[in-house]
Amino acid sequence: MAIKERMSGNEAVAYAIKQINPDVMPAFPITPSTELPQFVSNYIANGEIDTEFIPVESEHSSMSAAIGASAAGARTLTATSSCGLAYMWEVLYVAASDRLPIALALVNRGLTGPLNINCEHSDSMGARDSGWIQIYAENNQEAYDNFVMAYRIAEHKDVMLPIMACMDGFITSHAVENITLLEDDLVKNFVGEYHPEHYLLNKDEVMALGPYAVSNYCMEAKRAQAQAMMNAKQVILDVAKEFEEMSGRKYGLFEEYRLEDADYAVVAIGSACGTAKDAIDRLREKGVKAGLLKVRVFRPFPGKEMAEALANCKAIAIMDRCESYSANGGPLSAELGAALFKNKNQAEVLNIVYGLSGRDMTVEDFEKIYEDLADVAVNGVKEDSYRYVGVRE
Amino acid sequence: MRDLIEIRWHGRGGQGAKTAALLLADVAFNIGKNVQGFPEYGPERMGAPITAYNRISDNAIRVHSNIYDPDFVAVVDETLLHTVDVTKGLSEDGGILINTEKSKEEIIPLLNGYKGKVYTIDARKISEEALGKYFPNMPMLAAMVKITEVMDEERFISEMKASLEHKFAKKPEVLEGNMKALKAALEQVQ
Amino acid sequence: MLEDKFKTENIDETVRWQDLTPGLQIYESGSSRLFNTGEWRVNTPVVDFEKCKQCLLCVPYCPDSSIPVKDGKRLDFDYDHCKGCGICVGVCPFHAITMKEGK
Amino acid sequence: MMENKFNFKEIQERPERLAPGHRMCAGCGGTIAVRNVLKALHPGDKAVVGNATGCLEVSSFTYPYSSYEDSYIHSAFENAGATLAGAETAYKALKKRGKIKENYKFITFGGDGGTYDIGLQSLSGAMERGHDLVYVCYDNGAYMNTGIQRSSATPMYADTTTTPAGTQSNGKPQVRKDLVAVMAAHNIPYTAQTTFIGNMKDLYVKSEKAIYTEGPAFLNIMAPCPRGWRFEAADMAEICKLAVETCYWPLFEVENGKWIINYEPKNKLPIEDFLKKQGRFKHLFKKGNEDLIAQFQKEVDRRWEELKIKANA
Repeated sequence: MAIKERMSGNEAVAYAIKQINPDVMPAFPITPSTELPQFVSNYIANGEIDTEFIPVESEHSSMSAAIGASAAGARTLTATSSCGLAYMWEVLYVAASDRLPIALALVNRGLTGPLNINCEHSDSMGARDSGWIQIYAENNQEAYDNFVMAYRIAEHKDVMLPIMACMDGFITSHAVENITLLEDDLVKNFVGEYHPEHYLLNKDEVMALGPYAVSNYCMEAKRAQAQAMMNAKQVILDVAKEFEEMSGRKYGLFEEYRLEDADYAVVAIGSACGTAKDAIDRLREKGVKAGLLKVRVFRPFPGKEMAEALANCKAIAIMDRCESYSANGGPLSAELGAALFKNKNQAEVLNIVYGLSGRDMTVEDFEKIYEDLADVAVNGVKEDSYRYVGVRE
Repeated sequence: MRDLIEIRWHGRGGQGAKTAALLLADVAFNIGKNVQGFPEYGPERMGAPITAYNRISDNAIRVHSNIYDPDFVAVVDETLLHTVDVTKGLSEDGGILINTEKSKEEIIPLLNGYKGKVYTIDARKISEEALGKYFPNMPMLAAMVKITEVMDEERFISEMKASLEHKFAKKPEVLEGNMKALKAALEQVQ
Repeated sequence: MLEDKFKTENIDETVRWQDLTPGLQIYESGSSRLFNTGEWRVNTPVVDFEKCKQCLLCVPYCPDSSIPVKDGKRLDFDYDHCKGCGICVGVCPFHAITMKEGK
Repeated sequence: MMENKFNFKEIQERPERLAPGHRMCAGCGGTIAVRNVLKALHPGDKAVVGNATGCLEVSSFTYPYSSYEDSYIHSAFENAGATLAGAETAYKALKKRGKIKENYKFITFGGDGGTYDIGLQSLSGAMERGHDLVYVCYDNGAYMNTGIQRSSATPMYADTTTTPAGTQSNGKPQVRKDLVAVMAAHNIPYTAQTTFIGNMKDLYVKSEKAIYTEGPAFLNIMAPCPRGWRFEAADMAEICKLAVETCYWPLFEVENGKWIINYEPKNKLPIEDFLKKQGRFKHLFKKGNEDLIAQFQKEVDRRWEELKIKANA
C-alpha cells in the first residue's frame, strides 16, 4: 500500500517522473529547478529509467526540443524556473497552439529585476496567457500528485494542451517533508501509455505542423484552442476523481478550507496556503470566522466557481505572490475581482501583494490580514484596496 | 517530546548545517514523526553564514514560513557567535547547542544574556577521533537528538545504524567511525 | 482513417472553427498541389521539343517543381504551377525554351 | 560512407519531395536548394523536414497547403536546430522502446537569418550534441522575408534596406561571417558549402553525404534571391557560376576534420564579374569607387588563400 516517505518537492516530482518514465526530457539547469534534470540524469545513468535526456544549451532550446519531441510522438517533459521560463516564452505559445501535451515542472522563482533566486509567482504568471494549463501545489505531496495527474489531463483528446505543474521554489522544492507516494504499478497504470493520434513519425500518415495561417484561419484556430482550455476544466475534475479513488487524496479546481461559513476569506496560491490554515485555526479558536480558498488550477481559470464559493464572505483578501505593475494589484486579484463582480458578490475586496522574491509569510502576517478584513467588512475599504504585506514602510 | 519542536541551525556554507538539519528530519521521520527540514537559500558560498531549520511534530505540519522563535538552536561553528545573533527569538524553555572546545562558562557570555539551557560539544575532537576527519554533522546530530528529546537514545542509535549500514554497505570502516562519533557525542554533550 | 473534413481539399476560408484541423495541422503529403500558382505567371516559358535534347538540365533548376519527368524525358511544363520565372530559359544549353508574353 | 554513383537522369525522375503550389517568389533560389537537397533522399526512405521561420516556411506551409511529401515541423525563427533535435531524440526514444520500426532521416532548413544570426545558438547546440540530423542553410545573404535587411551573411558593400548605399555609406561595412568554419569547429563529421552548378552534382553529392552520414551535418548553400540581389531570375545559373569562378563562393567540404576544395577555377575571374550582375552592388561601379571593388577583391583573395591553406592545396 501507500509508501510513507520524506522528501523535498523536487525529489517528489523527480520520483513521479521516474515512475512515469517519459520518452524525452530536454532541460537546462536553473535554480531552483536544477535538481530535476539532475535526478533524471542520475536515474538514466543507473538504468532506473530509459528516458532520452537532451542537455540543451538554453531554455529556449529546451522548449523547442520539447516541441519537436512531442510532435514526433514522444511523451515529453521539461523543467525550469524564472528566467528560464521567460526565455521559453515565445515557444510556450507555439507548444500550446500546436496542441502538444508537454508537461513542464515549474519551480516558481521571481523573474529578474533585481536578480534573486527565491520564490515568487511572476514566472508562471507571466506565462498565464500562453495557452498552458497551470496547476499549483501547496506542498511536496501536491507537487507529486499534480505531476502524476498531468499527462492524463494534457493528453486527453478534448484537451491536447501543454501543462505546467508549479510548486514554490525552495519553500516546496527544497524543503524535506513527509509525503505519501504511490506504488510504481499504480502510477504506471494510472498514467497509461501515450498513443498520439497524429505525429511526425507515424508511418501511415505524414503530418505537417506549424503553418503560416492567414487571418481567415488564425482566429478560428485560436477559438478552437480556447475551447480546449474550457474543456480542460471538466477533464481536470474527472482525472482528480479517478486519482482520489486510487490514492484517497481529493483534488478540485481549488480547495476550500473552513470557507463554508467564513466571513473573511483569503484567496492565495501555493505554499503560503498551509501557513494560512494554521492562522485560520488559531482565529477560529477565538471565534473569528476565517477561511481560505486555495487556488489549485489557475488555467483554466475557475472564476465563476470561485466566486460562488466566496458568495457569503463579507471581506476577501486576494493575494498575489507577484507584482503585475498594473498599479492595481496582481493577476489573481484582477481576474478573481472580475469574476466576483460578474457573480454579483458583495464582499469588500483587498488586493494584496506578498512574498515577493522569497519574502517570508508567517502565521502572524495572515492573522493581521484577517484583522484588516474584519475592519473593511465593517468600515469599508478606506485607503487603497491594493496593498503590500510584509514590506518595510 | 513537545507537540511541535522548532529548531534553527547556524553554520557556514560547506560545513554541513543543512545536511545536519536534513539528517535530523530523516531520523525523526524514521520513528514516525512529521518533519520539515529546509535551508534558507541565497547565493551564499563556501564559508558564508547559513541558516537551516527543522520542524518536528506528531501532527501534520502545514506552516511554510521560516522559524523566528525556535525551541532549540544549534551552532555548528562557534566563530559565528561573534557575527550572528544566534539566540534571537530562542525560547528560554529550550536550549542552544554550540560546537566548541571551550567550556560552557567561556561560551555563556557570548550569548547576549540568554537564560535558557546552554550545551556544548567538541564535535571536532569527536569527529577526528572517530573518523580521522572533521565532519561535525554526526556529533551535532546526536547531541541535538539528546537535547531535544525527539527520541530516546537507544532508538536513535538503532535507527542510525540501520540507515548507515545501507548507505555505507561497502565501507564498513566508515559505518563504524560514524557510529562511534554518534555514541561519543551522546556521552559528551554537556 | 483521416476524417473527410480534415482533408485539405475540404478546408477553405468558410469552414467554421469546429471543423478546422486541431492546431492547424495537415495530414497529407504535398497538398499545396491544390493551390495553383500558375495564376501568378506574367510570361510563360514554352519548350520547343524539336530543339530539346532531353538533357534535363532545366529540371533541377525549376523552383516550382513544374517540369515533370517521365521515362527519362521531360514533359511539358506544369502550367498549373509554373510562375514563369524564366530560370529554365537561362539554363537550357540548346535554347529550346523561350518566354512568351502573357499566360 | 559509401558513395553512390551519381545518376543524373535517375535522380531527376525521382518523385518530387517539394510539391509545387508553394508561394515562394517566382525564380526563388531557396526553393531550388530545398528541392535538390530532398532529391538526395533515397527513394522510399522516410524523413522529417524541419524549418526555421522565413520565406520558405511562410510560403511552403501556408495553411491548409503543405508542399512537403514528408512530415514537416516549423516552430519558430531561431530554433530549427533544437526543434529537429527534439524530433530526432524522440525517434531514438521511440525506436528504443519498439514503438517505431521504420528508419527516418532528419533534415532542417533555415535561411541565413535563422542560421547565421538568430538561430546560431540553437544550431550550435544541436551540432555539438551530435544529433543525427542535417541542417541546411539556404544562404541568400540577407533577411529577405522581412524585406532585404542585412545579415551577418550579407557580403561587404551590399546595398540592403538596413545598410543602404548613400552619400555617407557604401553599403554594408562588415565582411561575411564564415559560418562553415564555425560549424567545422564543432568537429562534426560533415560540413560543406555548395551552390547551383552545372547539373547540380556538387549539391547532390554533398546533400547525400550529409543525409547519410551518421551524426550531425551542416550544408551551406548559396541560394541567390533575384529580388534581394536585384538580377533577372533567368541569370540564376550564371550568377552561381560566377560566384564559384571568382572564388567568392568556393565549393568545399570538411569531412571528419579534413578540408577539401572540390573545385579550383583554372582562371580565377575578377570579382567585378560577379558583382556587376547584381543591383545590390551597383554603387560600387560609380566613378571613384574603384577602391571598394579592390577591397572586395582583397577580401575574396584572402579567404580563398586561407581556404587553400586549410585544404593543404
